Amino acid sequence: MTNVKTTNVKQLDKLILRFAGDSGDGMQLVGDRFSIESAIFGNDLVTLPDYPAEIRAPAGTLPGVSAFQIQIADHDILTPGDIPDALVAMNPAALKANFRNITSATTIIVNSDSFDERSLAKAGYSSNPLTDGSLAGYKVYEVPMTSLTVEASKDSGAKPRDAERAKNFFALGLVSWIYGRPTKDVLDWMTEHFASKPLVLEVNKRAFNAGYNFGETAELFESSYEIGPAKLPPGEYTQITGNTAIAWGLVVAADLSRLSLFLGSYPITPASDILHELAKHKNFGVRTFQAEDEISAVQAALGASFGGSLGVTTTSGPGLDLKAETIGLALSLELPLLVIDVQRAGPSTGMPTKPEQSDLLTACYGRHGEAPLPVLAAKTPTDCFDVVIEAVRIAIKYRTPVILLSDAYLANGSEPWRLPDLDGFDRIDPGFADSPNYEEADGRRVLYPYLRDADTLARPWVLPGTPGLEHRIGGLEKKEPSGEVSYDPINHALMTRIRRDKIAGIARDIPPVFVDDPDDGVGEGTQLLVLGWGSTYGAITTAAKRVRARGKKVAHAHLTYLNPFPSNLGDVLSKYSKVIVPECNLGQLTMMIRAKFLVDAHCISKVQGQPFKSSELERTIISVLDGQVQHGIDEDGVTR
Amino acid sequence: MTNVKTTNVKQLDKLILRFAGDSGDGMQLVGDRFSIESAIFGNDLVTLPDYPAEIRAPAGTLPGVSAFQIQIADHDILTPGDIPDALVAMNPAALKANFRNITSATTIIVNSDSFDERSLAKAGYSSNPLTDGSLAGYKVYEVPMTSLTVEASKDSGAKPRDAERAKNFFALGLVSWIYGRPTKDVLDWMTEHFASKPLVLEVNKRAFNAGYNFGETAELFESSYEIGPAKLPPGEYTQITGNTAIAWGLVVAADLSRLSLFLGSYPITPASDILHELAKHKNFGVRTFQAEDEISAVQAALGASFGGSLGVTTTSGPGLDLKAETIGLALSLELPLLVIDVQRAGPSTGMPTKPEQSDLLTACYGRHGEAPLPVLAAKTPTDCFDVVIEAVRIAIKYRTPVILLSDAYLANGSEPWRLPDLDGFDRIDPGFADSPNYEEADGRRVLYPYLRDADTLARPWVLPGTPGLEHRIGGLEKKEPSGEVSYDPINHALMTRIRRDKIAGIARDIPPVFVDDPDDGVGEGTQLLVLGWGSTYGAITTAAKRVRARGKKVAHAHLTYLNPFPSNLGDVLSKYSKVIVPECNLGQLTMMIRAKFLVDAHCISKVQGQPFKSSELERTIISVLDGQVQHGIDEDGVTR
Amino acid sequence: MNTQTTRKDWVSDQEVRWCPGCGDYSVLMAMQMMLVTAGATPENTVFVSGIGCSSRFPYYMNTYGVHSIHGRAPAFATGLAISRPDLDVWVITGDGDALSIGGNHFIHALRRNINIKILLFNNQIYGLTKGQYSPTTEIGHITKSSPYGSLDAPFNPVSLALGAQGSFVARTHDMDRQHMIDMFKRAWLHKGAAMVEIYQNCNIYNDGAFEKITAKDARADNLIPLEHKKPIIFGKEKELGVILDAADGNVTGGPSVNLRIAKVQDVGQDKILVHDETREDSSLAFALSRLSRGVFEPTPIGVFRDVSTPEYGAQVADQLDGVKAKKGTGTLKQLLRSGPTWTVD
Amino acid sequence: MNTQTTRKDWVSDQEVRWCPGCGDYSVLMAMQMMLVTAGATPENTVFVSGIGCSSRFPYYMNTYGVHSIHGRAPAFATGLAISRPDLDVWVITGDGDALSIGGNHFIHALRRNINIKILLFNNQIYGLTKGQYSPTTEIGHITKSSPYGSLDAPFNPVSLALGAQGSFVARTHDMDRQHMIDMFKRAWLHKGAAMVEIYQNCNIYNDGAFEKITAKDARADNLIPLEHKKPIIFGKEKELGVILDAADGNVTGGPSVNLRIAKVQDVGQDKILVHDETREDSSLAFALSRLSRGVFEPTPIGVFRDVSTPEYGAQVADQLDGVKAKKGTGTLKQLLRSGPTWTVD
Ligand SMILES: Cc1ncc(C[n+]2csc(CCOP(=O)(O)OP(=O)(O)O)c2C)c(N)n1
Ligand SMILES: Cc1ncc(C[n+]2csc(CCOP(=O)(O)OP(=O)(O)O)c2C)c(N)n1
Ligand code: SF4
Ligand code: SF4
Ligand SMILES: [Mg+2]
Ligand SMILES: [Mg+2]
Repeated sequence: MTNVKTTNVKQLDKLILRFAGDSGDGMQLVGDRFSIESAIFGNDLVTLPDYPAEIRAPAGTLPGVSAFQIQIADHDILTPGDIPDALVAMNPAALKANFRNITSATTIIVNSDSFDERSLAKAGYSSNPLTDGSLAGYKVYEVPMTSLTVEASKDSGAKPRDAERAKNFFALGLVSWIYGRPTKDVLDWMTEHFASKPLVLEVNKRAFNAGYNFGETAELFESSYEIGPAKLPPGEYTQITGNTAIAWGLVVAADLSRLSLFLGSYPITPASDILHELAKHKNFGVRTFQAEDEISAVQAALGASFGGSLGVTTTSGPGLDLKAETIGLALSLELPLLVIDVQRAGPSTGMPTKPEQSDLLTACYGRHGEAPLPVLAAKTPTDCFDVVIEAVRIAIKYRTPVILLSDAYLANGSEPWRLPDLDGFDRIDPGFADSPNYEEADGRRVLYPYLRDADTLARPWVLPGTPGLEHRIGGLEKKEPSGEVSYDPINHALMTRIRRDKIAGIARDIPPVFVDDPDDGVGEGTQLLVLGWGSTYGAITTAAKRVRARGKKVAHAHLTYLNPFPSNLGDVLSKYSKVIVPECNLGQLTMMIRAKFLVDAHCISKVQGQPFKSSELERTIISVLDGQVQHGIDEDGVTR
Repeated sequence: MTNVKTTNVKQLDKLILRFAGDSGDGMQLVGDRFSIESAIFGNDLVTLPDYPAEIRAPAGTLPGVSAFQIQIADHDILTPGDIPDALVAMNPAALKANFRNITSATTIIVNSDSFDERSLAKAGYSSNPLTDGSLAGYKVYEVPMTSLTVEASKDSGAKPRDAERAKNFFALGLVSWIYGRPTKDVLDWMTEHFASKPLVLEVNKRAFNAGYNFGETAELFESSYEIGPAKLPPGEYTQITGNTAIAWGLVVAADLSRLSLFLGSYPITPASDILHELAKHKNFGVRTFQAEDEISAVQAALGASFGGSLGVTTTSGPGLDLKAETIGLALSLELPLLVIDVQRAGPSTGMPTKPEQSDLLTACYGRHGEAPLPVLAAKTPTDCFDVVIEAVRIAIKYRTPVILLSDAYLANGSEPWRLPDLDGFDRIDPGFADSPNYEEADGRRVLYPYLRDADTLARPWVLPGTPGLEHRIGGLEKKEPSGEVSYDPINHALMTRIRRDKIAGIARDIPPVFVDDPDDGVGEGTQLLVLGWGSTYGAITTAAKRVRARGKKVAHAHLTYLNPFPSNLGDVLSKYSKVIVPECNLGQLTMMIRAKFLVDAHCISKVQGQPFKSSELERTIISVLDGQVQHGIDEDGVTR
Repeated sequence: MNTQTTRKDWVSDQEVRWCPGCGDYSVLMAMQMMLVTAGATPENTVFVSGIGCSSRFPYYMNTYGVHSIHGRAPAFATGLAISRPDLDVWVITGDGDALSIGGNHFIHALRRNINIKILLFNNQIYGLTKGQYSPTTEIGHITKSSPYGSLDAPFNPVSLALGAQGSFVARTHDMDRQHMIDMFKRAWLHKGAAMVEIYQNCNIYNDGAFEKITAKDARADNLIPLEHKKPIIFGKEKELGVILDAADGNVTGGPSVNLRIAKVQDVGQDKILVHDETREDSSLAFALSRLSRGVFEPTPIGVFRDVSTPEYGAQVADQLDGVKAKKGTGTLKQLLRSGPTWTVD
Repeated sequence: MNTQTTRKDWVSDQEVRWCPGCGDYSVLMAMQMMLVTAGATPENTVFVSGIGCSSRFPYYMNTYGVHSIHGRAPAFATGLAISRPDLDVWVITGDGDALSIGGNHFIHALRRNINIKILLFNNQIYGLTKGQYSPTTEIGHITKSSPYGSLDAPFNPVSLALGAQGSFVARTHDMDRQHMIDMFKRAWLHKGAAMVEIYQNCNIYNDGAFEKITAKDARADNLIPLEHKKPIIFGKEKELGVILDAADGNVTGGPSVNLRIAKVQDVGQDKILVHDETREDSSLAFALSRLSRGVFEPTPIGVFRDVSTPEYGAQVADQLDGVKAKKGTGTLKQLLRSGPTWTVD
């Protein structure tokens, strides 16, 4: 099957496509395939899986709907897009659940076979939206996908009930035709993936081809579309999710530091995939330990660090709570440790598969006592790779636990990634102590485990097994610099300040925050700074671009380092008369900024378990520039 | 023995006395007795026990020193005093460990028998301070307490080694004579306390009397002293520590709300005594459950709350970390729960017996997700009683977990307490739901567990066992107002804001913060506000009084409510050009104030595991008023 | 509500959201049926669960219910049961929830003999988090988190519960509704902590885990029913039985001493061990739990142990009453005067 | 340091801060003596502890040491032992530390057979927090937190460890240095998880807790020494022994079936059970742990179980090697190309 177009072909610069169906319908699978097709075709793209917490909620119900959104473009993009250009709805529930996300500009492609009375009722429709006029004004394509799929499988030997399950590939074939995707890679992948199940392979292939051909021949579609390849920097690319990027970054960081990687983890959505990915790479010497709980996971990682490994633990909010006491121990022991928190919507169990940025304050302050540590956040799926390496560098250099924040959006979202030149990364030197560092009054040379490097304030890291450097450390307060237990009041004050200063001093070792402000110094200068952190990066950048395209001025700065802040942040803030901070929480970075810099920063809040849309931010920025009261997206959403 | 004075008797308005000896020397015991003597005599007083974490560290060493400081006065006082007027040192280590706390104005009374070579060496003295001139300028009384005690026990039948152990009572007898204390109560208490051990009783009595008589007859002391009774409000008094006040407050709060009290707790210093005290009161129907860990303790308390009891859990820092996840569940379930954190010096195990105020931020923010809850702090040992009742009121009225912060200083410190008129307390109405609260479209009357009171936003609390109100709640996000599980984005945003607004709304239900500013509006008005919270109350109040006595103006406001803040706090802050915040941490309230009010508040920090001295604060306030750079006490302490 | 209930009275209005074919459905059904026959009342029944597929159970019961957090249900239930001895408190938990993160609360609830009934849905996998190995997964199992086979020796929940001194310990499976009903009823009747392990099929992530022993045609030869006061025999022809090997006089050491399976005809009917659930000494119950090395060879089901020992909540109540009787009910006036007092005029 | 050490080599420069008379001193001494005779090396030895009086132990050993947080030492040690199979990793813990807050890590470390040696200092009390009852305190004990007597049934650490499938389980006491040395040595030699319960006197908060069985003149009649391949006999005249009651043919039920103590002369020497530590089936070891109801009647000490099963850390290492052998050592180049890649020119 070649890519011959018999219909009118229109060029698009981008496409936002949303697949939606039942949890069991395989939407994530076809979304992934569509991404790969497009990536290999050369588009830039960003994906956003959006699935329920239940494994298979009852078929046909709203809670059971699983969706996958993807934006592909012929240019550099940073978000999965706001309003889908096309929605594929495999059943009434999928249509209903996603109706809030679309406008009349959205093309709707439905599996019309599934709009029977029972399914409509399950989705909570009292009448059929395809016929009751409620879709008037929408462009709707009704395609009997189930029956066409079954039809295609005739004589294949598959039972109709089994054949039906291939309807997601029918849908994929259809949209592949509509949007001019190459099909070879899908078919190759199928051949490999279903090699052991020839009948399934056959049925899926037939369904895919049937869908493709249906588009070609049905004369239902006025036109098909083409989205040309993006002009990306030359190089070798792969597609990667944030979770995979973290896993790979860890393997690379271990290599850069010549340490063994030890992951102690307890499964939790949306962090588990990091464990799964690392467990695959045993031939890299990676030890993954699935612990009995999060406390054991982080303790084991800390134990491994004590033994000279790169100790890492991965989790999400509820697990982070449980690790608090051990993180406090780690910073008292002053050992390297990396704690990765893939944030999800809270509080408590909350909405486990949905993203949120609401663990920032607990990452910074969620331990008893004065217990500061570095906190970093990744801003895109691919950025996870770089940030995790940076987090490891800091942990090792400063002998400290580091918290790295990701979230469900980065974790599961994917984008093309140009494979980095690994020689470009600096080695990370663990600098293990190999000899005593102190001479006692009586001339004995001994190890003082808390005698620090004058510059970094880091203490020696000693490999157990090294003769003559035996020492004992613990969570009780320690005498500076010998490390013995001490309850001396002045010593405690001193140690408390040293621990603070050590972390604060990292500000000297990190890059200044970059401000994206093309209008800096132009005319009256820019008045408004949008300050972001973490996964809002794509939406803010896109929104700022659009605002500027309207001839207005706005600056954007994005923080990777949440503690300590980059040393130029105060200066940056002082240059703008207005600062707004979009966050998927109720204003956590906002609070930290206000406290530290006494700047009247305002939070643009969205707490819906959904990332910001760039259009939302565009609207907000415009209204702030227009002098209107800024408010969060939620207020918007709730009241309209 | 009557209180006849043969020497010169001087009147004092106050006395600061410090007993110091080995952990095994019974210093806490005689400190307690001296307090009771003085309380019953009518003095106002405040005590400060100061003991090591080890049960019995090696005899004679510095880490083994246990001390007890008390201030008694003929007027209203609020702190155990700064620099002791008299130090009783039972051995060289006690002298050495406390030397930093005294000046040449301090009278030193030593047990000279203990200054032998071995003990001096153990304490780290290279020569005998009693003879090497290092105490020149100090008034030192050398009393051979051990030998006089043994002497006194002659013919009693006690072995000298056993008799020796009564030397603490010798010391008590001696200071009782010097400071004109009535002796009857001590002797009565002994008779009761040692009733079952007649020989011990005899030896202790003889030692006490010997000490008393030694003072009377030795002509060693130029004068004895009298500290007259304080003019306290009339009423019946007892002496009480903060931990006991919390325990009793809980029993009273349970009574006021007609609920059964359920304490789930896991032992931890310095909170354990609340468990011990409540365990005694089973005849009040108090259920104490010693759980396997802190997680189980708070879960059990929450389970009891679900069952309609007053669920309470008590802990200290490391335990608070462990409770974080459950506290998040409690606020998602919206059930009453009281979490009491008796703060100690951190991070990690830190200095377990020493006070600190460093759990404020984790109390406010130490949970994943947006998880706000009310936080209160007690300011004096007796205030613990009132605040715990208030915390219970809020927890019940708003169906929310509440965190109450105390600390090791309040927990173990004691002061006289006028027994309150219990009729003066308002009843607390749990207001259990007794019928459905919602009518479905089909006319069925049902319970919506998240249908809220319009005013408080509190949801119904239902007693299991009530027919027809069966319902299910959990940690997943809930649909407003039915309480069903919901992953709807807009609903999550709504619920998140409702949870926030419910807690924020408590500001309408709490008193405005009081400002102690006698010079408000006088002349140019007061420029400097000292803002405090928790156990710094006594030291700040005393310091402010002294500053004013010097003719300078200073205002003092003290926060009981840390979240939400009293509604007038912003106004109060705006009235002063300078705000300083003394805290036993690195600036936790300071940060919250700066973030919320954009006020350039500065922290006066002391992180020594020791409460502020009023003299330290007096000095600091003066230097701030004099326009000098303010800095924390630690910097002072470390550099001098 | 004190009248007889029907199953409908126990069914909540929430749509059940387990995967089609999940073993959890049959457990739910068995529980609802049991509660009807037992004469329990919805308003006095509370289901407390942790997190996991199985832990969604409370939503589907028209009783009081709490879906708490991962692993902590026994602790929550402990507070509830101690403070409300009038309620029937059930704990719903999975193999991960109960034995991984919640292992400590599990053993402590059993040790203390808290009056809660723990239903442990053992599917030998983490269902809700999409298929990692659990503390009961067999060695070598390939899962998402053990792509090269898991190395961890699995717990035997019955052995662990007996090691923790559980006063009631039983096992059943999701393919036999009547057996489940019987076990749940027995748990319900027991005063104190009861633990029922349920072999439950997760058809998505660990399908057929128990098939070798619970499939219709495998049962007779692979399930060893334990029945009080009855000889422990099984097999299609009841031809196999459990014997105490030492009965042959072999007490001089060697690995074979203790329980083993023998042909009845080889050893004689009178050598077959007669089951006694009520033995105070849990050693034989423990030995029965060690009889099978996993769910691939003959495995006992039924009540391993059911001994009557004082229930914790009742003892707490007794202690309160005892102290009240001795000291009189406390009054606040007394409380505030526990220490020395004095009067200032 | 590969030369023979002396005790001094194992003594750190820290002053020991236990109460005078505390049983911990003798454990410390026994450990130091054992390490000398065993030929261990300080630099390859790590002591990891939790929180409690006993957990101060690492400070006093001139080895690597970590005084971690309450209850979590086995988890810390697990990470250390898995990543550093070359080290001797000891866990020092108390009855509260190991069995109360740390119960879960304790049972999981045993189940997984992590190569750590757990010394459980059981003084049946919380020492460091000044005397509350612990999970091993006898029922009815009056403590700070149980002024009217504790209600909680105590764990038997040996039973619990066996329920968790510990591959090495032993018991000793602080009054018998040589026995301690023997047990520590055995633990040291064992590959995998070893648990040694030490009855330890806390002379401040629970003085004499074990006196009834460990006092010099009580031992012969109240300690039942378990020795491999030897008949289990004790008593001043070796007149008592442990028999398997079923050996008398009593298998028809009733509470008396199983182990019990009998007079040797009544039953005959040949009926006395011969101890076998190496039985794969832990049932008899478990039965031995249930023989005494508490430390007031004859109680077995010694090695209950010592079976050789694969050690976790070694298996992890083997799996890494296996995958490397099969797939080749991973290179970063390969890693980044795990998924489909394409080239943009
Ligand atoms: C503190 C915490 N850690 C991890 C999780 C993620 N989690 C939810 S359920 C579960 C395991 C479920 O397994 P199991 O208890 O066997 O229940 P099943 O789903 O198999 O019924 C895990 C790890 C969580 N919700 N909370
Ligand atoms: C998280 C936490 N909870 C509680 C404590 C307080 N704590 C310290 S040691 C201890 C118990 C000690 O008992 P055990 O383990 O038996 O040791 P022992 O002192 O008797 O040797 C407790 C409850 C703590 N340090 N950390
Ligand atoms: S994943 Fe498994 S256990 Fe969970 S609902 Fe589906 S079939 Fe049942
Ligand atoms: S309190 Fe007990 S266990 Fe702790 S050191 Fe003292 S005697 Fe030993
Ligand atoms: Mg499971
Ligand atoms: Mg103990």
